[in-house]
Amino acid sequence: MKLPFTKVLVANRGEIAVRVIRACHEMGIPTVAVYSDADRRALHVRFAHEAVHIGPSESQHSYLDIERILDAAKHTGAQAIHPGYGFLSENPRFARACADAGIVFIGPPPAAMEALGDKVRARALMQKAGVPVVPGTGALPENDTDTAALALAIGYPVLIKAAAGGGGKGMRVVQRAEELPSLLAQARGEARSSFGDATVFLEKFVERPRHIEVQIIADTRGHTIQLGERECSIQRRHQKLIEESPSPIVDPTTRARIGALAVRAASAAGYVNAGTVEFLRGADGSFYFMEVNARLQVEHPVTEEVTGIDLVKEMIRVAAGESLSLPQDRLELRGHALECRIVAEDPRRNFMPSPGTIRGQRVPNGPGIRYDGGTYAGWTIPIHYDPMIAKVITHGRDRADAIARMARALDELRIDGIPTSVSFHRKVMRHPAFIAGDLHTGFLAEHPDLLKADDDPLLDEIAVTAAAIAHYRRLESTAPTPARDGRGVSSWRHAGRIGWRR
Amino acid sequence: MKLPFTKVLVANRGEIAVRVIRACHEMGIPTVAVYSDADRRALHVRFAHEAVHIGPSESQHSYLDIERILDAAKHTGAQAIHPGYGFLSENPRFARACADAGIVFIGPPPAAMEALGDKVRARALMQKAGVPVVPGTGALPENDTDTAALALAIGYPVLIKAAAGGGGKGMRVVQRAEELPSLLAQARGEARSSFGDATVFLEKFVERPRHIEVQIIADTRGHTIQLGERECSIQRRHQKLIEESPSPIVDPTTRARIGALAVRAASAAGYVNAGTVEFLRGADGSFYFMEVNARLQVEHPVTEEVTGIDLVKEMIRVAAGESLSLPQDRLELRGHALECRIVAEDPRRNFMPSPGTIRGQRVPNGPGIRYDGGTYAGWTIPIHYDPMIAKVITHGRDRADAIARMARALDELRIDGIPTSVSFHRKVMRHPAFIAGDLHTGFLAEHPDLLKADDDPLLDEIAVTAAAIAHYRRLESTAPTPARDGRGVSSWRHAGRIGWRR
Amino acid sequence: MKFSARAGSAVHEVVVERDNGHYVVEIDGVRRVVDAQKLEADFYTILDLGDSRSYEVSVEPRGDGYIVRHGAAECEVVVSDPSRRAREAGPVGTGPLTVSASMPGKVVRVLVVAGGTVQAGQGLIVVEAMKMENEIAAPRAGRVKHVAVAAGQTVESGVALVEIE
Amino acid sequence: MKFSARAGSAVHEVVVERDNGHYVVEIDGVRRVVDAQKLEADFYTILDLGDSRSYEVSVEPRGDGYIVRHGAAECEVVVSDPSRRAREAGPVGTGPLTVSASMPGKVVRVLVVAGGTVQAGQGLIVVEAMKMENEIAAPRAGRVKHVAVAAGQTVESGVALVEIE
Repeated sequence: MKLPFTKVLVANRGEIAVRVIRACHEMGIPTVAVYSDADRRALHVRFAHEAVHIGPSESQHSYLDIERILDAAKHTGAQAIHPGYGFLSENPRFARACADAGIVFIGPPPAAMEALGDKVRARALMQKAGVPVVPGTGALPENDTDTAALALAIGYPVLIKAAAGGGGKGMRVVQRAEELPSLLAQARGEARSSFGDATVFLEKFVERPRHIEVQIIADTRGHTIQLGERECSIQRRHQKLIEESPSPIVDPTTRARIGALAVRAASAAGYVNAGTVEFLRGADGSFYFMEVNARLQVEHPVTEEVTGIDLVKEMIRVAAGESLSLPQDRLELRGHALECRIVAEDPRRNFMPSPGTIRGQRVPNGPGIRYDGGTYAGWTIPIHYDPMIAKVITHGRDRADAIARMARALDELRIDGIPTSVSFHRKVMRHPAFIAGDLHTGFLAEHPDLLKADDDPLLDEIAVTAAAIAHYRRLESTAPTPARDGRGVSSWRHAGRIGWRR
Repeated sequence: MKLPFTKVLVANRGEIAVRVIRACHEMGIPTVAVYSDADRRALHVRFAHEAVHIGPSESQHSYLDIERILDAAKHTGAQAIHPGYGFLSENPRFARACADAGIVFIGPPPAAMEALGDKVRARALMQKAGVPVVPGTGALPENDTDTAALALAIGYPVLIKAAAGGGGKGMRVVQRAEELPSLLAQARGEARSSFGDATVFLEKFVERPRHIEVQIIADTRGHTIQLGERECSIQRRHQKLIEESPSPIVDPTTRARIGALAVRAASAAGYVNAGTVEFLRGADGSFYFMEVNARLQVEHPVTEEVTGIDLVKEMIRVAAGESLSLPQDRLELRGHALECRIVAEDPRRNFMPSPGTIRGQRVPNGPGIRYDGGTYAGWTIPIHYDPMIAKVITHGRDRADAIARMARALDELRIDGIPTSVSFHRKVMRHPAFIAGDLHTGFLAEHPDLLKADDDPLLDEIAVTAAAIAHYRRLESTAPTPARDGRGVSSWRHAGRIGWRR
Repeated sequence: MKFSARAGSAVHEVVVERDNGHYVVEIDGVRRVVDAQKLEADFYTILDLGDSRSYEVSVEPRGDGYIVRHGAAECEVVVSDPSRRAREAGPVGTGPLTVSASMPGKVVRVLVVAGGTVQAGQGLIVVEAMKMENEIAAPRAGRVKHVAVAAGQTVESGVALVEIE
Repeated sequence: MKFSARAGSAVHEVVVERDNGHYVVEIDGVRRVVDAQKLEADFYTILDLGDSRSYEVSVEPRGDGYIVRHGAAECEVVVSDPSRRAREAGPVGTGPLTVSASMPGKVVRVLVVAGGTVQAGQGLIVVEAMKMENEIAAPRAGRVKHVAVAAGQTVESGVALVEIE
């Protein structure tokens, strides 16, 4: 069997680097890891066949340093580079630099990345291709009568947004035509005071939007297929926390329709390799193009579970010039998959980052559980990188089964030594609105109790009993007792944290 | 949602007890574990909601003690008992005792267990139901001419077996009619000297047989379905070591045919709940009934992976009187699944049992990997029970993909402190005959190199480097060096194994 | 051994003794005999010998108490024993106030100088970890006596950053 | 530090030194600089700083050497250093011979009595573990001086069972 590449360098770290290395090893392809000062003992370094140091812990001088990474590839003779997600994965300059160095970049062509990376260009491209975008205007005229006509054409509710804006400043939701003039004035005033520019524009306000995205993959021979959708509506500060496939709201007809839109979007951009077309779905059932993520997504495993396709292997084959391994009509979806992103953030302290040393770790196992992680007991999570440390993925016969498995998996998962989001995820799994599939991107804002770190009252008696025993043992071990061997209490017993030695 | 049972007791230990507990917890059913002296800290005790001590380490006084187990069930108010495999799982007396105590036994009815447990009765039952059994005779007449006619009717090659026999004594393979008289005389002589009884009989000799079995499940409402086959031809001393589904030799037509035979066999015995119909497949493509395993099999996960059905959950629902969750025509098989049974046996010492303390453990993760285990770092594997400690299961798009994933998973798996079969399994995964699917129950006898614990020459330089460093560190730590803190070498450093403390 | 334990809003009176390899734990007068075995640092398997309940718990010391985790659920238990209560009864809130880092990270900006005055809630130091900036504010008004860190420096959680008097 | 290491049938001359936090390992004259970091007891991550190879190894002491595992592959390395060679050069094979348990288990049958004579290969003790019986045989002929165990007793691997003289 001919290998797609004789050696692949993985230009990333953490769980995604491990994920890519696993795919390469299953294909028989030797791998090269790169690492910063903080990552000498990282799991991706340990799993790869070769590892090259590329600089200090700060990512701009290591994982974002194009020169160092290309040097590592040349030094080790890697034929191709997989960028993972984040870091250089959507950087067309990096993709071009790879090509210039004669190294295959496992991802889309730079031109497609550029066309899709610029939101304004992407929106225009999609409109031209007949992919619906959120209806909106350019900068509004001074004349409010003209604006009223534009708003009416879009259809209420509409959203006023500041052209120079961000962070919600100068943003207003207009429910009815009567409200328009005064809210327009407010928005302009706020935009002027915030950005020194009163220019505003209108956009259709999508109510209770759901984040639904379609996975696509294209080969260099003109085939593009879609692999079903994922719903990623459970977000906090625009960070996805829980994803699933299929979406509980998407039926086969809708799936075919948005799948076709996604394929059209990808084709319009000359897209090759794996990518994701993100849509916003309004409460009225309409879908609007948001953007294309021109890379492997964090949440790709849920698609892998329901389709049975290994996306990373498919990416590698396509990058080597092979055809897609299946035509669209052979795609079959089975069951339902969920993913929880475990982050090193403290739910007791408003999700503040909680890097530190993992003292003990137990990963969930058994039927229907997949764990993609980058940590181990003894590993110190660096302060320099993303707080996501692992993904728990479950696959079941239906959504209820996948949720039940996730609840069970989260109960088995143990990460001791640092606070993590596990207790948050566990609460979501038993929340009636989540179980009902009543999702939208404002879900956590609507259910703020989920973000609070209440002590679990079910646990009360267990917790007091356990704490009491631990406390007893601690006091017992610090109490000056006559030593049994007659040598007295030896001094080393008092070094370090007494009674809590490992 | 109504629970099938309000509480389930698991009358087993190790990985299968953990497996059953996981299914119950996913269904929301509280669980009770039972444990012997050796198992207070066992994983199944830790995972269950309740745990009851049932006696000393020897299984005849604990896991095989019907009274103690029923007492535990009554004491905790368990409504049903899942027996796992082994121990009391195929004991009709236990099933009856459960019924008498008003507790549901999650398994087949005692009458079916009895009919199938007796090999002679089972053979007769199957012949009557039209399920092919290995053709054979009763005790042979004294007259060799009559015997020759019987042999011809069966068809050469035939096997002469001692009626009182076992262990190969008095057994002869007869390839041609000319050989019959002399081999018959030899066999009779050996039977007489070994067992004091010269009676022999003939059976069709199945050449290069493959062990292929069909998973069935039946509900109490008259539905019986088959869930495809498993091949378990990789055996050592009649112990299965590697299993897979589907069998590389079974095509859809054959699958339908043997599936129908299995359903017929189950129905003939009045079978309810999950069971396995084992067949021997000859090199000529014929299938012969061997026996029915009236319980959950060790290798059930490969069926779960390709069918997407959780067999344990299905068993529990059926035992509670529910219908099967799917009709035969909705069964779909996807991809290929493999299982390696990891045993605590030392390949360097002819697979001698190697119970002991697991010092470090790392379980494989990532796409397509399932790990069903009963151990953890720090756990001491008792000397009293089966050497199987875990099962690594992989699922891939096809057989080659499942093998590649298994090889990768075995490379990630780490069980330190005791010798295990992992290196043996790893060698099988790269063996050309295994990869070609050229399997039969004599596979390991045909490839004895696989059972030898050769040092891996690929590893030579790595091994010497690593051993050299470890040795250097050991010598360094034992050398009397001036202590840096000026207090001299403190005495505690010399307690225990120096330089190798945990 | 006697102490009080607060879980959530409830405070419980607890008595713990060892008996024959087991622990006798009395909580608000309800007595239980449990078999608690340590599997790893801060991680136990516990069997209630009365009602057969089995549970795994991790009991991590944090601050004045313990974070107890059972499955994915967690609960903070604050324990007070006589000696701790005695210590706590001592003088507090006098003298200069030290503001510490609430998470490990890198100091990206120092917003005050020694000698300057600050209002309660005013930002003192910005620490970054995992691509998130966290501004550490003055808990009360006062004069900055000492700034212990400089921009670019890496700090551990709990390290003193600024002293206010 | 110098010693010889046997892996499979080959014996290698090895020199190990520490240098600047790394190890310089010379095997049969080929010199490599490696960064070896201990992650757990007997478990290392090793980076070859010359050719960038990265590998994890567990190095478990067993008998005179080490069982080295890298992934699922394993290899036994027997190490001899000058002091050990000196010890090994001492008198061996004289005096009474102690037969030990080759696996942990339970003694199910004792086949000999003190004072009896045995032939080489004759069964002495049957030990059972994990439902498998293992007969321990006399490595040479002689007289049974002492039987150290009785049926029903549990033994660890390496424990003396029978002494033959």
